[in-house]
Amino acid sequence: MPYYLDFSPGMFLVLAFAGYGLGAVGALAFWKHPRGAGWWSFGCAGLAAVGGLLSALSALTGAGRGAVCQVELPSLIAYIPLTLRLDALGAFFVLVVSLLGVAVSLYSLGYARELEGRKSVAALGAFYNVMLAAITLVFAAGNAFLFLIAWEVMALTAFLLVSFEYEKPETRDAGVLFFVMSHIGTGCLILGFLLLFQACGSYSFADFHNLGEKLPPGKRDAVFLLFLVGFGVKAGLVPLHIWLPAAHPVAPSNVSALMSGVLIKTGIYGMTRVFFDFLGAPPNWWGVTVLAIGTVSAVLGVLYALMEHDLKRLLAYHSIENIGIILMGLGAALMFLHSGHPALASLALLAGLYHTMNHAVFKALLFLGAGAVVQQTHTRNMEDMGGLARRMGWTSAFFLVGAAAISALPPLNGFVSEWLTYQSLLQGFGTTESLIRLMFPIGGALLALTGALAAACFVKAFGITFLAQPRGEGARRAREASCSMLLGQGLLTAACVFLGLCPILFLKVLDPVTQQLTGLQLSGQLNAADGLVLSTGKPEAGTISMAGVALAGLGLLLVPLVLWLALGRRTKARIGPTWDCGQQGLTPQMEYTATGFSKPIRMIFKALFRPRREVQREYDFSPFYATTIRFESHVEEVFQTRIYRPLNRQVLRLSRRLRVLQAGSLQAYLIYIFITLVVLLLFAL
Amino acid sequence: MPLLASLIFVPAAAGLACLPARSRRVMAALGGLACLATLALGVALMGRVLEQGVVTEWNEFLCADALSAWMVLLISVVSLGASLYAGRYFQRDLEAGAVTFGRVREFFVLTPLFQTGMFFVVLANNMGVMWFAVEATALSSVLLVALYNRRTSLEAAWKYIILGSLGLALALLGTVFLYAAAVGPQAHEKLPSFNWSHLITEAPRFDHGLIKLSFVLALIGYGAKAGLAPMHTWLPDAHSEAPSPTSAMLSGVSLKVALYALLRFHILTTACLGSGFSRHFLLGFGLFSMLLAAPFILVQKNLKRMLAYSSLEHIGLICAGIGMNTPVTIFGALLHMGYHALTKPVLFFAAGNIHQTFHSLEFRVIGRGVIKVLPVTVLFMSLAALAAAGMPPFGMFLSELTIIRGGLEARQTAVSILILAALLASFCGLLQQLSRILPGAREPGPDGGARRTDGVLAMGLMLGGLVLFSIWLPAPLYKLIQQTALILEGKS
Amino acid sequence: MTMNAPTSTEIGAQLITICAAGMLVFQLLLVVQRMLLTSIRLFALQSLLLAAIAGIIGYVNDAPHVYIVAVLTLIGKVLFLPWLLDRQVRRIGITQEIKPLFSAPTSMMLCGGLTLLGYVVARPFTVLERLGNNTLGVAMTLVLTGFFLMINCRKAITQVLALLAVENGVMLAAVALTTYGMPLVVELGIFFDLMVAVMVLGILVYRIRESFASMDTDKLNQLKG
Amino acid sequence: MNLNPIAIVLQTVLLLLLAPLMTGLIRNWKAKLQNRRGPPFWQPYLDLIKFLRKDMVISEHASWVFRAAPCVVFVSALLAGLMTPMLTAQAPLSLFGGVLVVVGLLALGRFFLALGGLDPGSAFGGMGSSREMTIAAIAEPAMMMAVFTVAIGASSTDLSQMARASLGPAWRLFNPAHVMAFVAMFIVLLAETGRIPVDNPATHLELTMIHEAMLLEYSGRYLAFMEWGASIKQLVLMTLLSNVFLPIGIATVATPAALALSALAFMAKLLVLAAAVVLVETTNAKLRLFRVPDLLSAAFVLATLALLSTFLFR
Repeated sequence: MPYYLDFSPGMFLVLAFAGYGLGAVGALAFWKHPRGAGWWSFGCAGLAAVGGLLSALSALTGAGRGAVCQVELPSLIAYIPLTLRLDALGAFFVLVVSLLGVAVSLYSLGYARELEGRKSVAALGAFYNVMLAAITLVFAAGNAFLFLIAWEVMALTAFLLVSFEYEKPETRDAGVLFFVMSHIGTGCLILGFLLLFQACGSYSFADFHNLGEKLPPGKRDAVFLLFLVGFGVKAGLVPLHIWLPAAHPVAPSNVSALMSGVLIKTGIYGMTRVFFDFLGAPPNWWGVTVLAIGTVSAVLGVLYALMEHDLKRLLAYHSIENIGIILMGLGAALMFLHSGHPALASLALLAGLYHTMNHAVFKALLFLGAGAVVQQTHTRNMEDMGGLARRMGWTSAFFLVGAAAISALPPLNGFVSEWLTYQSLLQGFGTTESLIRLMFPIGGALLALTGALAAACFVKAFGITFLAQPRGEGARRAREASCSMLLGQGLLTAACVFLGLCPILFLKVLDPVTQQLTGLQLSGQLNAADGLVLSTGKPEAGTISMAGVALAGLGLLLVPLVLWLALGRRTKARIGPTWDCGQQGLTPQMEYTATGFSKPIRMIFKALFRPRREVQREYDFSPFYATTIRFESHVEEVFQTRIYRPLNRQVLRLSRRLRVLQAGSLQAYLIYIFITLVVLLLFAL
Repeated sequence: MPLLASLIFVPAAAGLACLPARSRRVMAALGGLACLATLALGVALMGRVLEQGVVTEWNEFLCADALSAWMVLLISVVSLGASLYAGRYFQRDLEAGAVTFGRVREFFVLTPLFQTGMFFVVLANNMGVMWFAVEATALSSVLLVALYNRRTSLEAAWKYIILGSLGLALALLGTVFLYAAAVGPQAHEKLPSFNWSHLITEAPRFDHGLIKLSFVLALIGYGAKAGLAPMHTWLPDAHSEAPSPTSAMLSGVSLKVALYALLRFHILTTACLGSGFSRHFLLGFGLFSMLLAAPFILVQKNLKRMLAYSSLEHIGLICAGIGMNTPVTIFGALLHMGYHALTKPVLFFAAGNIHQTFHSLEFRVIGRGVIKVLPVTVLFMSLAALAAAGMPPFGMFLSELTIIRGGLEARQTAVSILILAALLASFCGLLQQLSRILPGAREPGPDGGARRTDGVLAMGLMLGGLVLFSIWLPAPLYKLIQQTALILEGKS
Repeated sequence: MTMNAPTSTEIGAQLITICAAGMLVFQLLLVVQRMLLTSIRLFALQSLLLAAIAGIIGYVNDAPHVYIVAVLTLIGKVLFLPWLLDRQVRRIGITQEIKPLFSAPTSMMLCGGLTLLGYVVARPFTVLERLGNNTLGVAMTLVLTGFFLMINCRKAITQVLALLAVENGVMLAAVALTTYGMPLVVELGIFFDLMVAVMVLGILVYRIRESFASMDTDKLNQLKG
Repeated sequence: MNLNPIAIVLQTVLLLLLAPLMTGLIRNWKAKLQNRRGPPFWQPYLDLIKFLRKDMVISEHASWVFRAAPCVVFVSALLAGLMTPMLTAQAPLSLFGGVLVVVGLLALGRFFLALGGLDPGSAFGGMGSSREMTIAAIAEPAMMMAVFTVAIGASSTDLSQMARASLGPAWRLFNPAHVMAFVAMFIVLLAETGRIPVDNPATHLELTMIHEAMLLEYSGRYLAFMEWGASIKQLVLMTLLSNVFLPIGIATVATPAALALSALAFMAKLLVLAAAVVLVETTNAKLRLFRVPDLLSAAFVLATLALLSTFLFR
């Protein structure tokens, strides 16, 4: 299909790539003018993202929805066709990335101002554009070659962006860890794709469709595992997640937002693509594995998040949690496909994809908020923050919406997708007679645990960061973020609310995706009453209407209003000091800390965290009147200390041992050759 | 115009013309011009080969087919880069008093001779002549390795010459056996010719036992020169101690030229035996080299040695790719040869700048934050390192993928997985090591050492070429590589 | 062997066998020898035998260009190189190889094994030999033991000598396996290469002695890992 | 849309009025059981009116979150109440959400309650928030499991539907699954409403209070809304227990007779539940904070057993 000015998804997509390209090149052209570089690159990125948005929306809605849009770009290397192929699944993910692209680019316009003179805005802008383009290309690639190239370019730019503040050793290590893990994942992907290629002799995704049925079972399982690991690394599944909490926090915050929002979603995209599109009818254990890993990731992710007092690390751990929740949906969908319940599978898939969108929106929102906070306070340590709600009112409000959404509180979007997940798990209980079905309610219970812990975590994150008195100088001096930064956050906040209140509208957009993957369109069935009430397909099985809840809540505000008018109209509010037990006023040191806040959880899950604490007191007369107390508390990251570090040590030790081979002695070298010679001579006889 | 002869004479003349030269500038200019000329000749040769298939001159003494033409292109490109870089490099060395003018002249005389030797290797029709051309490259390069006359460089040179000469003695024995195999049991008269063009037509009639022996000896002999493990032990020493332009030449093409000689034996052996005898050896040694290189990269303490091990890795990959012996893998391996030739010199040039600025190649001594002192160098180095590690959009990603893909296509799954694993491991090593020195905070040091723009031309040219050919493989080049692959498959 | 071979061929064959055996003997002596000057003489004698073999082949086969090889060997390996090495050794003033890797008895035993290996490798091809019996075996043995000599000794000069001994083995294989020797251009190339190689080695030995005040290659072990 | 405005208003009023009554009753009975006179059971009404009329002192460190919290707590509890069936099986707002939304709304209230506790910057508030969120987090799986048991039986998460489905022949109410789920849910009720083995609603002892600690800085009408919200939440949870796990007598049709019967049954069940709470509160001591997980995990195990028994003892 040619890509003239026909207002097709393909045209918008090509325009989007052109926009990102212009943004990247232009940013470099403005190397010496950071202001110009910022405006140009983020402006271009924003416009290009709008192009991507249009492309995705026109592919998913309107007359030709669900049609596969294919664009052949001219390729300069004979054996690599540059095929863009936007089907419904790809278009949905392009929608995710483009939506975030618009908001984050808007935010970056203001965010980059602060970097001027300190870091190269041009480099940031250029890499930012390339990363967005690469992520979009990952979703729009039509063959494995192009996909892998886009995948690696994405990893590369993400690495460069993570290493943006390369002066800090922490950043450097995080970048390397990210890149190494990512590359190992890519290795698995390469192998997986090549195994698929081996089976059909083509790289085209169109030819991979349902290819799994032609593979022998053993190989098919191998492909499944390879892709699970390969995409799992990028998605941050436990235990492949260790790069994520290291890398996301150190990147510039707009990049963190994109990384947590969409970069890790490329893993979800890949799994959905491969498991549902390529591999055909799944055996039961695939779904069980995915569901189990998802559940474990969700619980462990949120537990580790609770232990963090680095605001951005905390958010990064929450990404692991949410990826787990998404995978619970996907895993359940796989299990339903196996047991022959396509409608349920579609529901579970919808839950997963909906949560993908939601997580992208609220996590980006939270990272943008955290970015604004970090920019003002110059620290990521929550223990030095506080009191920001009074200083950064809008940012705190936006962050609060994000926090409520990620904690799955009604009436926001996080609740809707988790509700869908619960529903699919509940209904899944009846799909099979085997004991495996216990996984569904247990998964649901753990999902509830996850949600409640997430709420605890965000009470901590919001409460310690934004409420009470400032604990540090940076927080004391904080000012409201700039206008464009607020606009970017506001856009995402609006998206959070919209996705919560009007799920049916969004589910309509998802229809072509489920049509493609399971052959069913659900939005009609899920629509219970005029588009505002969402059901699970059977209205008697439960309905929700977040719009209704919100409206009813607003209506019920009448009750306090009436009570106030009736009884307390003449009351006055006086500002006074907080009760300080008769001391000389409260100081910030007396406030509850983030570490203190999560201590009960730390003690309850002692077995997992293996907390260590060191207390040193110095006192003059009595140990009860210490002059100084130093308190240190550590939580062990089990996967690092028990798996990765020993592994790393072993590899290094083995490598050092091998160095003996090259000990500098010419005699030894001659002996190597001599032995080779003798062996080969005997061999050649 | 006698293309082949000029290819040999132009650099030789440039080298000899440097003998009486008094000025470094003049010598550098001469070298550069000669390289430009050979590059032009190489391109012309490519056209001629594509047109005629085989080009011969001097009564078939010189002969070039697609494989030779491909090698000629690589040699000229890397030499051009090295000569562009060498001028300023030695100026800095002279300023720092690291070398005397006599030594610099030695470099500018020997490098073109080294180049001549390599051209001779790939253009010689006679297998015996090819042998002594390889020996000539070894002898000219060993003095280059010893140029700094430091203790360590003498040690490296000594190891290089001893292991190299011994290897070449074995290769000579292999050549002798090849001759004997060609003569066969019946003939009592002289072999009509020991020329490649003759041998390849007669190959199926060779004595099987002798050709096997001959290949094995050539494998060890030329393999030692090509740096295949376990004969590679000289390689990190020589690469790390030589002046950076020489390191670039050694790693960029010299290894491949030796491999070329080995491949000629491989083709003959395969043509004679018609079985996988030689390819399995290539595959085995290639894989072994790759797997051995990875841990050494991971715990290496010296920048240039690490780069040398990376070369070992790449040579291993090329060898394994050819050893897998499917059209796709051979194509990938040849492509990889080209991309590696464009990439590795950039790394060595950057390492040269770093060496001259920090007066050491030890990671520990260099410390972190090189980017603050040499931003441009670090930019090029990072890009080249990413390319060498196999990241897209650089071409090595494609060539590596092609090789693995070919392997899987031909059901050599285990081998492909091993290759992939080794590549992953070396990627991790390279990234981990370079991240120790390149990023980080540091105060810009005192003046001296490389300036910001030093070597930009050479590095930019090579890297630009890499990027260009990564995204655009011109049709003639593509055809040339395909024809070369056909030769290696034994189907030409 | 043709049935109606002229007598000169048979005589030639026997002479060649004897000379080859002599070369082997000199090689073994070289392995156990510690005095550098003696080693150089032994090498000269071995080369002389090689030249003789080349001469005999030239005569028997009436191949004038093999004479050239013989003459070149005579001039280069019997006269020039020994003189050059001799001068080096005298200049440096070290005359003894110290503590080789293996003791003399072990060396001899290992060399015996290598001889066996050489013959095993050469056995399938003895039918191909034009003149002499088992010359190819001797050649292989020379290569292998030369290699062993290189491993065994630690002085730079001895290593050069070992390299040359390996080269002798290769040349012997060349004349043993081919009626007329290699093409002349190859032979000439090899010869000049050898000369240049020894020159380069000489330069290096000189420089090493300058820097290290020794020609003990054990000291060359700074480059590791 | 089957939204009945009259039902909504009626149930709102019922919730508002009944909630302080339950709190007062429990307090009064508890005092009686402890041989004290105790406040009269209508004391909470008087308190609320008093609070509403009083001036407020607001902490100087507090932000807008502090002011928003009482409204959110109050409204979310009311909303949750409107989704639970009280007198008729058909809850007024059941279209807007079932048990999951109720749980979500309670979580929303708790979220803001905890934030309100943190905002003034007092250490007590922080401590209370921390403990409240912790206990809620570990109570949540047990609650969800218990809910699932009933929901799976009814194959619906709609509370009205669940009540109707449980409303079968009387013997089905006493199947082991429901009994165990009921007990689990009762433990969760104790935890969620801050009752004795978990929290002591009567104490203002600094280190043991949880819920009270968060309210420490609230005064005047904000305190009224907070307290009222807490009462409503307690009522909602008790209603859940009585009407979903034990829906005897609930009206399935809106005839006056059925409604009257339903009201009687509902009150009776609430009183029994309140009595049970009082009994537990007087006979037990408060658990140490780190022992609470044991209790709640027992609830979780019970709920899991309940679920297992739905298909093991069929």
